[in-house]
Amino acid sequence: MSANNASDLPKVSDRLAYNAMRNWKERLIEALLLGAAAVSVMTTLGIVYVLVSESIQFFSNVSIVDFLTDTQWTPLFDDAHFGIMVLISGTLVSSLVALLVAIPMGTIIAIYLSEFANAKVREIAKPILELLGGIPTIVFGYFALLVVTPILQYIFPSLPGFSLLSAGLVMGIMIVPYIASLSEDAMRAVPMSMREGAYAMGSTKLYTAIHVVVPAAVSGLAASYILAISRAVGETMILAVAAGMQPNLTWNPMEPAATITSYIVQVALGDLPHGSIGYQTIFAAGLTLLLITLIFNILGQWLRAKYRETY
Amino acid sequence: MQIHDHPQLKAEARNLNFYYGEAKALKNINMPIYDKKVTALIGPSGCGKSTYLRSFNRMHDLYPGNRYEGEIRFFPDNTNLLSPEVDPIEVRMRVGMVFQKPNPFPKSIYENVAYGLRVRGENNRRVLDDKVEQALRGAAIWDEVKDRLQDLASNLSGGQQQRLCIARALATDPELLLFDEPTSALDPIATGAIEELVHELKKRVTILIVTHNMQQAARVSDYTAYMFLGEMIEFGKTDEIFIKPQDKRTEDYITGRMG
Amino acid sequence: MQIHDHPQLKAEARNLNFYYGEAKALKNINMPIYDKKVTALIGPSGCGKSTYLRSFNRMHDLYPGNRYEGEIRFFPDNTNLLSPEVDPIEVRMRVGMVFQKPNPFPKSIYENVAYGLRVRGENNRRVLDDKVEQALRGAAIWDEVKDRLQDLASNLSGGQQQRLCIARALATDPELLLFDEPTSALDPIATGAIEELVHELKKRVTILIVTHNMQQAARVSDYTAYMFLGEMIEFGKTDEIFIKPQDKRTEDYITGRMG
Amino acid sequence: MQALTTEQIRAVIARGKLRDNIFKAMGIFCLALALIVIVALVADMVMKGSERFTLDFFLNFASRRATQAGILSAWVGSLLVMLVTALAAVPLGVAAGLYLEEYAKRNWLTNVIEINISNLAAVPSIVYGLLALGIFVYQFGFGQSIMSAGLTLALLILPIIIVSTREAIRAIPAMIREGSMAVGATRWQTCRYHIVPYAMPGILTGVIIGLARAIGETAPIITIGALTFIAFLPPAPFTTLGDGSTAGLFDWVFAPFTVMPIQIFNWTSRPDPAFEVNAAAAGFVLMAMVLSMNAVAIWLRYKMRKNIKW
Amino acid sequence: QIVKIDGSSTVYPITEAVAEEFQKAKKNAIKVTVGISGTGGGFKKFCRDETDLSNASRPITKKEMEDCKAAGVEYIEMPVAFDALTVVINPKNTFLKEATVAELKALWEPAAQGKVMKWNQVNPAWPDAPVKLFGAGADSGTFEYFTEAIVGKAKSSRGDYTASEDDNVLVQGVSRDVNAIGYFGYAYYAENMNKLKALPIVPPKGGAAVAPSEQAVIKGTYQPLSRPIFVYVKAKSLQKPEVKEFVEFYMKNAAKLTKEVKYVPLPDNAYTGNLEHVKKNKIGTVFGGQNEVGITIEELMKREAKM
Ligand SMILES: Nc1ncnc2c1ncn2[C@@H]1O[C@H](COP(=O)(O)OP(=O)(O)OP(=O)(O)O)[C@@H](O)[C@H]1O
Ligand SMILES: Nc1ncnc2c1ncn2[C@@H]1O[C@H](COP(=O)(O)OP(=O)(O)OP(=O)(O)O)[C@@H](O)[C@H]1O
Ligand SMILES: [Mg+2]
Ligand SMILES: [Mg+2]
Ligand SMILES: O=P([O-])([O-])[O-]
Repeated sequence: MSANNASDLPKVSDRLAYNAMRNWKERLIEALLLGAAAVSVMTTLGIVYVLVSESIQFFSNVSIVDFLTDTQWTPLFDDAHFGIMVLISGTLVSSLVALLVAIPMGTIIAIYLSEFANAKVREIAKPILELLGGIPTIVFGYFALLVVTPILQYIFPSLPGFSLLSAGLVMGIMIVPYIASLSEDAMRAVPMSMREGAYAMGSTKLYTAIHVVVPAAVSGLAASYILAISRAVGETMILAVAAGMQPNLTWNPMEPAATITSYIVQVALGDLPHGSIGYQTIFAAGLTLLLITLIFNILGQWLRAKYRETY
Repeated sequence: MQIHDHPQLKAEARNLNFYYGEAKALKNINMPIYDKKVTALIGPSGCGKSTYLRSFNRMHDLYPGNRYEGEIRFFPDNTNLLSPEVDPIEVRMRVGMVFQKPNPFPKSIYENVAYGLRVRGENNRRVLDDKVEQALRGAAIWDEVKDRLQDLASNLSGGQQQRLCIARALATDPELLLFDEPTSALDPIATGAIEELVHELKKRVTILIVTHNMQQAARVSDYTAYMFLGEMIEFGKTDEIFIKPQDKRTEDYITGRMG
Repeated sequence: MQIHDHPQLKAEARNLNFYYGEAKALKNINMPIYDKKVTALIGPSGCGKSTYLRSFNRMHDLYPGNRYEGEIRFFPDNTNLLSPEVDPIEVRMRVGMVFQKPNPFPKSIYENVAYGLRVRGENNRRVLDDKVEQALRGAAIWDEVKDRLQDLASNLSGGQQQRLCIARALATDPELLLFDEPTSALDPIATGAIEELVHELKKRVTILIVTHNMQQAARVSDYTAYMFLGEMIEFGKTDEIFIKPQDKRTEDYITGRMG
Repeated sequence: MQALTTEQIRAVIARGKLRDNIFKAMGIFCLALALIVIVALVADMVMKGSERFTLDFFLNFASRRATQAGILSAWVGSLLVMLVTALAAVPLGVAAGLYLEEYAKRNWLTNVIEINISNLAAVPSIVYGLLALGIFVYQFGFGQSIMSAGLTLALLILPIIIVSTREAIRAIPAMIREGSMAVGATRWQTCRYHIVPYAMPGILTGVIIGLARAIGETAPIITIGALTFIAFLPPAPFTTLGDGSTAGLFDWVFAPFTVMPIQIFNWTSRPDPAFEVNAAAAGFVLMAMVLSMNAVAIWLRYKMRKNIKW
Repeated sequence: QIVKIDGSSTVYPITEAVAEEFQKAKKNAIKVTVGISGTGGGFKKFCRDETDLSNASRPITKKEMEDCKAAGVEYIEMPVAFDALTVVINPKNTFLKEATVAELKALWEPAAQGKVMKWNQVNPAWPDAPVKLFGAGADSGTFEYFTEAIVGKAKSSRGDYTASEDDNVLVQGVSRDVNAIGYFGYAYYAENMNKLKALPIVPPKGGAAVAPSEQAVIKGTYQPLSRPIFVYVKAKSLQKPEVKEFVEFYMKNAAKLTKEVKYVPLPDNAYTGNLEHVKKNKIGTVFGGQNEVGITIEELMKREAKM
């Protein structure tokens, strides 16, 4: 067996050398695909640019301290106040209500479909459920206002005609398929061997689902929750119609309130002269929302990385 | 098929047939499992070894379309494990299983072993601590993990994971323990440790083990059954089967002329 | 390690090391592959057989973090396959591979076999028809599938699928063919068919085959290499290795005292 | 160690099964609740809008008289906008998914892109409208056209398509990839012949969910300037226009338009309650459009899945 | 030949009706498009030279005038109808028969926020019941006009009320709560008389309370809540025959169509006056960038004539 020596330095035969043409083509394609992936980054940059450039003008008129600490939000009123906490509270409360509906309900449905229901029920129920995501949100808004609110008022007579509760509940229903569908996918991707191990120990279905399948699918569940949170925080029309559009610093879901998104849509489609400070508020509000969701997402990514299971 | 005279029965297959939907995977199997002995199942790939093994803890019930015919008598109760009146969960509580690929739960080492006890409603920390240690010792892995019981089980090496799965099965004191090719994914050293363990265990438990490795069957088992295309071709004391098989097909297989 | 004198070289591993990230999986391997011969790789699970085999067609390049050291000389080019100047795609065009589990593409039988040619830019229907037939004949499956070339490959039985994968590899006229436990998922009959095929093929192609089955190695190979824990322990003519292994570890493995 | 007695075991099992059954009931309840909401919404729209389900409703333009008002420009507009959206979002999303799964190395940059994509999913749709107004309408000079609207919605649903593409690609076993590369295919050939076709069912699901979201969007489209009253259709290719010239193949892309949700939005905010009937009927038509897109996709997916086994 | 119109949602129904009839009359030879992006959004496009006409529920502002000037856009202002902002209450409400501007001010002024929560705080004759307020969103012309007319200062309002861009949402709110009071455009009241009651307003100058109606607006007695609404026509566009034709058609048919969509038409001479301005190319606004309240048709006509 000959050792490496100077005489047979790496010498590449023609038949094994790189094919320049093919190599070039591959790189071009890779560059094109990278370009496609970059579109989403550029979209973000574009959004950040749009929001920041107008927000800079806004913050040259309104101090950032006021923006963060004032407890009133009346930017379009004669006596203008710019306390974003008012809108943040509405956004968080309505999202929380929605998620308190959507996460348990979606997760229960996902577990039920993946671990309990037979294949037929699953194959029929899933697409129908997914239809919920395709209903125009304005329809949901009126559903909340005209159907859900009266029902709720029957239960809580003190509930006003517009409330975060009613809008949040309906938003929760709307988000259910996001969680149910994606979580169900994640649970079904848990290898059967894991379940077999649990059943072989004598566990029941529910015990297996909760103690083995859910922990194993936790990263997929987290992904679906993150998407659901995103959707809840970004939802607009349901809140614009049913939550009352009242800038109201409250943590009580039984009250009407405005959210960042409903404020943005109201102003963007309204009567204000563009370029006025009132108009600029929507960019400052939008930027705030972007930062809030960014924090959620980084947190979520970190949690997912932490709990990602290897099996 | 040939039966010799032997000790007490733990279980017995009687005219057992099994169907995956339309496909018949087990054909009229009759076979005894003796108490506190190791019985090895050998045979070429696809002959039905796993299918047979998984009938003993009603694992096939998990999938739709599977069908049993015949009986598996279980002693001392003398009940038919496959009877629809028998609760598969109860069966699984008395029959443990270790799979070909180690499948620890995505939990800590401790919780993996305690799992079966929790399923049985045991939540007393002292009792759990005790039983977990016993089981880990029994599976010859205690020394390796005693300082990291709260670590994730998935961080263990393959061989350790497999021993952990054995500990998990042991913790609940099963009467019959099923092993489905427990060492096929393992390196020689881990394999050796597990074979030794099987030797230890048979003092307390009845063991049924599937292996594709004749040498392993010869080393660990008291009885050996040879299966072929869903049929039980031959069953007997391991020494006898390996030294003078009665059936031509068994002989071909053992001497490597086939499979 | 001991080398006998032999025919022409097709390839030769020289001081080959391989790392999965930090983990060293192959340790300084030196081994010749002789032209138009069958060389079997045996050894216990996890010893690095697949890792070694997959170095020959640069399969490890597909995953990040893998690293080669040393050389695999390929003849008649006398080029180091692992050199960064070598295009792995050109390598794979000349070195075919058949995997442990048959992995036909979810396309028609015809398209599965024609794929390698299409990848090379061949789209002439006449040429494709010819080569597909040749390859399917070469893989001894033509008669079984000639009337259903447009059927989905996944509807074939396991043994047929494996032969189809061999046809897929043959269609591009590889000079070296790598088999990674091609029969471990197959029943005895399908196994027999494939072993016969390997015999046929070596008239035209050099073959390197991994198997966990000593009997199979003995039946099909001209040369055998025994690996253990990432090292090449022994290499030689198959008859010699099986009859009088030089290394104690080889002997233990072959006689079933280990693994 | 003393084993539990048979009685004890049976008691434990009985308790476990009781919990199983309670959970099962909860599962059925939750599922039923969600399904009831859908059924209620659909039934409500059908009942309210039933008197408008005539051919005229589909063939008339908007009108101040509720009974004569129709959705012709709206449904044509929605379909065309969806066409542009799909043509832009699907290739882009699939290409981005391919890049991230098959080409990109795992490093901080891919992490940033990943966070970025899920963050985009939370941006309120109207902000996309504001972005598009600046970029597509003015910067690129597409004006207030089908093109601008289609591209805006394409950006909006891009995250959904990218995520579903990636999930679908991840489900393809490594052995398929290896099988392809082993005969000497390049990475791109492997993607083109295998990865994309086999991921198609999953990609389709994403496309459907995405288009369902896009077809119901109002706010961003209003921002970029969709019309509410438009009593003519975009020029069909090669037809003769009013001034005697002939429309080009792609003239419709730059035509003014309206879409279904805008028509619905407008009708729900009209003073005359008679328009509520129109809104309900149009809402049902919109859902039927979503459903038929879904049905086509479920069918396609079913057909494709049958042929993809490993 | 497309006539492009955009702007206010308030004016939209009128312009839509005109556009519909115009296209019919022209047998579709001329195309008209109408968008809704709000008065502000409409002016933005108008002053970017993108539209021919802009619907507006308030006069053009100073800022918008500058924008238009910068882009060289000149325009002719045309009032096309009157809207009567209507204060509505629940039909089951028995205690409210009429209200003075002062009472409404007490209810809506910023100082009332969080304080005036019961009816009897405004007027002791009214019951000790909670007040539920509904009103236009702070970004709308309606809000601006209402606050200026009632509170005395534009955009000066309490903030704790249910606001909506979509007036039907307000209709729902008021119709479901006995203690509710709200305001919006007359058309929404006119179409929902069975669910709502209009509150007669005592004019600031004194006299009997007046409920909103076509007659009252035309006579100028419904004060101070009637306001004119406008279209702005780009001077340059009028050189295009189709736009000119459309504007002529608009003014000829406005009276009839305005009534049909439940707004109050202007007297005929207002429409002929608008056409007169076209002829004489009288560009600019009579409001000087300021909104004004309580202006009657007569005053408006006078001012237009002076231009
Ligand atoms: N879920 C299933 N559905 C249908 N057929 C099955 C299924 N599982 C196994 N089979 C078939 O039943 C037969 C017996 O399979 P089994 O898994 O019991 O074989 P085995 O002896 O354990 O083989 P191996 O040594 O490869 O594990 C085989 O022909 C197999 O293809
Ligand atoms: N992708 C990987 N990353 C890290 N380690 C790996 C990887 N693949 C294999 N190994 C390790 O490398 C060693 C050699 O593995 P290899 O698959 O080559 O074994 P083998 O001889 O083919 O075994 P078998 O007979 O079970 O197929 C093993 O210890 C294995 O755990
Ligand atoms: Mg098996
Ligand atoms: Mg291997
Ligand atoms: O749309 P508006 O400008 O009339 O509120």
